[in-house]
Amino acid sequence: MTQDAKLLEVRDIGRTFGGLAALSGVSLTINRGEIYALIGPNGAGKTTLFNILTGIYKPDSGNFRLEGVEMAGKKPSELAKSGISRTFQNIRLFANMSAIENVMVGRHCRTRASVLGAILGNSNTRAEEKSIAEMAKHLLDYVGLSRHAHMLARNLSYGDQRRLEIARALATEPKLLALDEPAAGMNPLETDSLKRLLETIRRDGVTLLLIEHDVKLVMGICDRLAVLNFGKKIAEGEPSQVCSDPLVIEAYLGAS
Amino acid sequence: MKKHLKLAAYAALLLLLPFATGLALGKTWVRILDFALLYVMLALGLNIVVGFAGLLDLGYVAFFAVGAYCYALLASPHFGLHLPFWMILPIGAFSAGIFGMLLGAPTLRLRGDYLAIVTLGFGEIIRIFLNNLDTPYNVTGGPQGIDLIDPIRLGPVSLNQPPGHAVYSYYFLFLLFALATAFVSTRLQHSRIGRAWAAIREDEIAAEAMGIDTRNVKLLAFAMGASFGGLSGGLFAGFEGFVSPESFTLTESIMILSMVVLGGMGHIRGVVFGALLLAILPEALRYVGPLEQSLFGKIVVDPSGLRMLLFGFSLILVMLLRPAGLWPSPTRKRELLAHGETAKHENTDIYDAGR
Amino acid sequence: MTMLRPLLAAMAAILLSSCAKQNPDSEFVVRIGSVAPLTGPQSHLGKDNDNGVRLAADEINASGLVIGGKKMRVEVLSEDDQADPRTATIVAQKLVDEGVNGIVGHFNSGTSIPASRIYSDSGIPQISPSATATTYTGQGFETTFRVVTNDRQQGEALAKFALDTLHARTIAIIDDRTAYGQGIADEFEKDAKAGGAALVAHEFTSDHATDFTAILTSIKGKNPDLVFYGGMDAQAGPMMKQMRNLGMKMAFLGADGSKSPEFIKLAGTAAEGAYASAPGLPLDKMPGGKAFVEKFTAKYGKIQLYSPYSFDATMALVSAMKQAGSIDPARYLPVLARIKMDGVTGPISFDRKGDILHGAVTLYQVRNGSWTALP
Amino acid sequence: MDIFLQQLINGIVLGSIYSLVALGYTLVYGIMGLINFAHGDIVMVGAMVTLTVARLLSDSGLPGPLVLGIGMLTAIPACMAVGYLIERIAYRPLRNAPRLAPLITAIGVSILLQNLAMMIWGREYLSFPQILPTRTMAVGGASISAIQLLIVASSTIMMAGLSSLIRKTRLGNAMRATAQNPEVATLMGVNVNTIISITFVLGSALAAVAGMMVSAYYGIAHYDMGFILGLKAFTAAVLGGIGNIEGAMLGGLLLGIIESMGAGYLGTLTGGVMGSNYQDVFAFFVLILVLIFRPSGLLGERVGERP
Repeated sequence: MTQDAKLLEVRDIGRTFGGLAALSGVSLTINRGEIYALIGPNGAGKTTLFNILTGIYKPDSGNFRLEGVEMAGKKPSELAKSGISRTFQNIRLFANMSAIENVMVGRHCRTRASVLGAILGNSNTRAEEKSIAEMAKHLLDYVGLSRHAHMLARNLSYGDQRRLEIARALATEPKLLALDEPAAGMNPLETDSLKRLLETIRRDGVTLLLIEHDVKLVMGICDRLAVLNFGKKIAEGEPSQVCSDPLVIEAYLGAS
Repeated sequence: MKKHLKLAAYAALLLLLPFATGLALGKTWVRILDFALLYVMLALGLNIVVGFAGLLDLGYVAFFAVGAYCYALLASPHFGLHLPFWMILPIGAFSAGIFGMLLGAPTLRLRGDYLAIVTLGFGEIIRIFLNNLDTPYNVTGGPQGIDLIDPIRLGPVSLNQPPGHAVYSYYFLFLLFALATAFVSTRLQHSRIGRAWAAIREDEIAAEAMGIDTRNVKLLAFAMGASFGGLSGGLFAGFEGFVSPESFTLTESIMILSMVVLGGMGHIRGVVFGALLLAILPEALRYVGPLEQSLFGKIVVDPSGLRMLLFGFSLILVMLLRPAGLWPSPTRKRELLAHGETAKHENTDIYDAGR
Repeated sequence: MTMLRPLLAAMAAILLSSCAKQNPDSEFVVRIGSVAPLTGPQSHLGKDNDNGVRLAADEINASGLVIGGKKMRVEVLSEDDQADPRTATIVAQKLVDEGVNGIVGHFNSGTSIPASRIYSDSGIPQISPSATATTYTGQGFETTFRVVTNDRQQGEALAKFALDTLHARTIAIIDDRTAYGQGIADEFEKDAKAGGAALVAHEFTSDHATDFTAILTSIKGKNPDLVFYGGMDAQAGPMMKQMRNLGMKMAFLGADGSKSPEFIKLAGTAAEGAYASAPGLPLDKMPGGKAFVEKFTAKYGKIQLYSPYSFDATMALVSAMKQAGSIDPARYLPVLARIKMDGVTGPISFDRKGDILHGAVTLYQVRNGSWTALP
Repeated sequence: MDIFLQQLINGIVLGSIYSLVALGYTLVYGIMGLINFAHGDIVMVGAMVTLTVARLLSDSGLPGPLVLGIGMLTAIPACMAVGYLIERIAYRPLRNAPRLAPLITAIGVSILLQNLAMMIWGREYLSFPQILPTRTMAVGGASISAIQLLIVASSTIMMAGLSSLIRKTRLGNAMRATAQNPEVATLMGVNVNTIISITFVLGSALAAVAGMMVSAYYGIAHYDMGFILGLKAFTAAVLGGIGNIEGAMLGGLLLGIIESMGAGYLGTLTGGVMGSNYQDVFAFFVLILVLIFRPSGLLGERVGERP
């Protein structure tokens, strides 16, 4: 393990769809323990980059490393195992499993019980199962959902579903937690408590990457951010710096 | 204490059932019970694929066939091999599992409906091969099948002895296996693996993002389901003493699927109930023929047609009215009744490539 | 479980009523089980078999039956095996449960074989009127018999006809990959080859197929003197038609599965000149043929195929019982194995395996739209 | 050479039949994303109705083609009604249900249609009265009959007609919009329910024509004739690129030719190890290969997997 400050290094990522360049030459670095945000107008390539970092798309060019290990081209499940976990913009919970079961699924890649173990129910498996359940309970408590542990995910309120998705992602013990518009559709009250949750998560040692439209939330919470426009990175830095960048202002005004 | 009493009552019921049935209705019905237990195993196996993992398999009977032929080839005069059943059954289950993975591998990336067609085709392919592998070397006996298959023996005792009472001994053997299958199913469902299957059924992309290797987990579902099928195929061959490709048609696959759907996909008790119902009901329909004969003097509605009508209707009506089956599991019920996000119309670029 | 209750009640009611019927004088009743596919695609043939058994039973009862000094009555228990091997074992078990004294059936080889183990286990004699696969009697069971010539015997006769009468030197064979079609085709192939004919093609189809143009064209390219088809009429008819449409003028020979009025209907005008064999003598040449046809048609309409055989099988069972003076299978089985009697279809006696001795095979040709026996 | 030519003709005729049936699959799949398992059985209904009419009229002295025409005109509305009912009763209520549900009802409908047909028309193979001339023409040593030509011609015409219907008419526009995105189509004023019903009814009419052709050509009809035919046709549709009208035609022809050539030559090529006994397997092998290597089919662009 390097004690390098750099957690994720993205280099020269490019990706085209049917001849259209969605991303070209994007490079950025996320440091350990920070909250990093990715913003930009619609169609700027944020989601494409996000999907590449979580393994849904393969990049056409460029690569990215997590703790110095090459990650480009890996499957989503492998990325999750390596320590990149995510949430979805349009919540994708296992709707008909209970909240706690959702979180337990997140433990999959950190546990190892085999079919044989499951059938025999030996002491290792039982112990593991117990630890899965305990960890899941703990995480539900952590995001403030312990009251609803046995409710079906589909029956939770919108804000709670967002929290559950975060708890599920945390169950994979990520080094980098990638959140796709976590505040979308939330009222100010919910957004506020989300902000507190994200800060807690960061405090507990997880690096955060978020894509967000809510510029106010982003500016208020992130340590650094990058701005994408037309598939290119047009600015990167601390919120105050980026805010005053003329290119950024133009991109946002031009887009709206 | 109450739980123990209940358990004892169930055990007594299962132990006495064949004798009560034999006395009241004759050994025919004990034989029907025997087959019903085989169907319970088959339905539970298919339930792993369809109910747990949400993968529609229309060629499931192929695995039943693989198990049956394994037994037939390894314990009959056909090759002069006479291995004991405790060796053959695992071989049969294992081979069926391998076939399950072979089927699964090319279909992993496919959507549900493609998967259904491919599995259907796969079932037919297996049957056609069984039917034709008598040339150039006689491997499967071709359409003639394989006869004189050894009965199952426990040590020196053949279950076919004494001849008239085989149905009872097989009942207990099959019961044992069916209970084991149900037990294994239950354990699997409530394990890390079972949760992974459920996650895939619910949302494959989210499952993958949570670190579940969907490919392996799906293959595992195919393999597990198939090996249950192979196991019951082996038992079938030992019980019947004769196998031929005629026993492994698409109709059987559909019948097993109907059992799973009717009982309640993913709910073990429901599936067992569905299997028993659909294994026993058609036999009861057998009495409709003579009844019609005596009432109308002729067969008005062909009972075997009636049986298929029953399957057809049960598939449609259950899906329309009780999509979670007659005996649904509490969670699955809510899901299937629900309308919305899981089944967004996936748009298809249909007309013309050149638009 | 609540759904099952009315069902079980209904079943019990039916069972009780049937028990009530047979109880009073049960020791004076000879129960003959008659098994065939009474439903399903082969039901017309299965029904035909069943009617043969019923006609025999009626005749025996009308003339009075005395076995071992007691007046008796034959009762026929008909069962439907749906031509399905698994169902066959269930109905076999059912008949054994009901205490049948003998079995006439099953119709198909694929059902007769698995069922034979159950009858053999219970020591109940089984005579199939129509199962022709050699394996049926080759299992070593003492209780299995048949009154119809097997594939071996029929294949031999077919080959002899093809070589000696039709003078075919080059032969193409098609079979439908069913137990029946493949069985007869293989036996024919063996004997035809042994007789010196050259097999130029062996093609295959299925019992659901309707398009045979590809295999026929392939055969056309090899221009054999004769095309032999092992399979049923439903395929043979359209096949014949497509053959003629493709301009193939060689002779067409089928076995008993093709020799039906249905074949002529399906092939239309193309049927003219086709050959097929059938086990046994033609009805009008059978010793009791004329009388049988009259009686049968008066009661059940047209004879399909094997009803004379199921009639004879029933008669053979009952004669053996009469001679043994007992309806106990263990007592009359040895008598049945040695029986010598004249049936409608000819003399009935069995060889060591239970196959009919001196089974005749007759060849037919379609002439003026109907099957005509060749001398 | 004439044998090869004959096999090619056999393949094209068989393939045209597959194409005819495949058009129906592709049409319905294109709009609803549903494999209508019962489509093959609607073909069977078409065949049975035509056959019934033809039998009734066969002694009337009317010329053969006219009888066939009347049969077809009866079969088309009958099949349309069946198709409409199926869609209304078995599929529409499940439009928003999970994917598995309509697939399972589709299988149920297929079984139901077969068994109802069996009860109405019986279990026997029914022979189609010989009302068309059986005269054949010789083309370079191979023979081809009038009905074979008719089959090839009509499947081409149907494909062309369907293709221009979808490209050029208002209805076609609405269908394309529905296929693209039913919600947006609704916003644009398209009545999605009506469009889906029309699609179904249209597909069923095509099935009726296919049924008429098949039964007249082979001279035979049977209650379970539709299932295998449907499977093969579905394979053809997937091969060509499901949802693509021209693809259905191409896939059908290819599959027909593959089957004919396979049955005709595989035995010789493999020295008798594999021959025409595997004829029914070819389609499934083709299907599996296509799905592995080119899930979008030959003419399709979309990848046939979940996004």
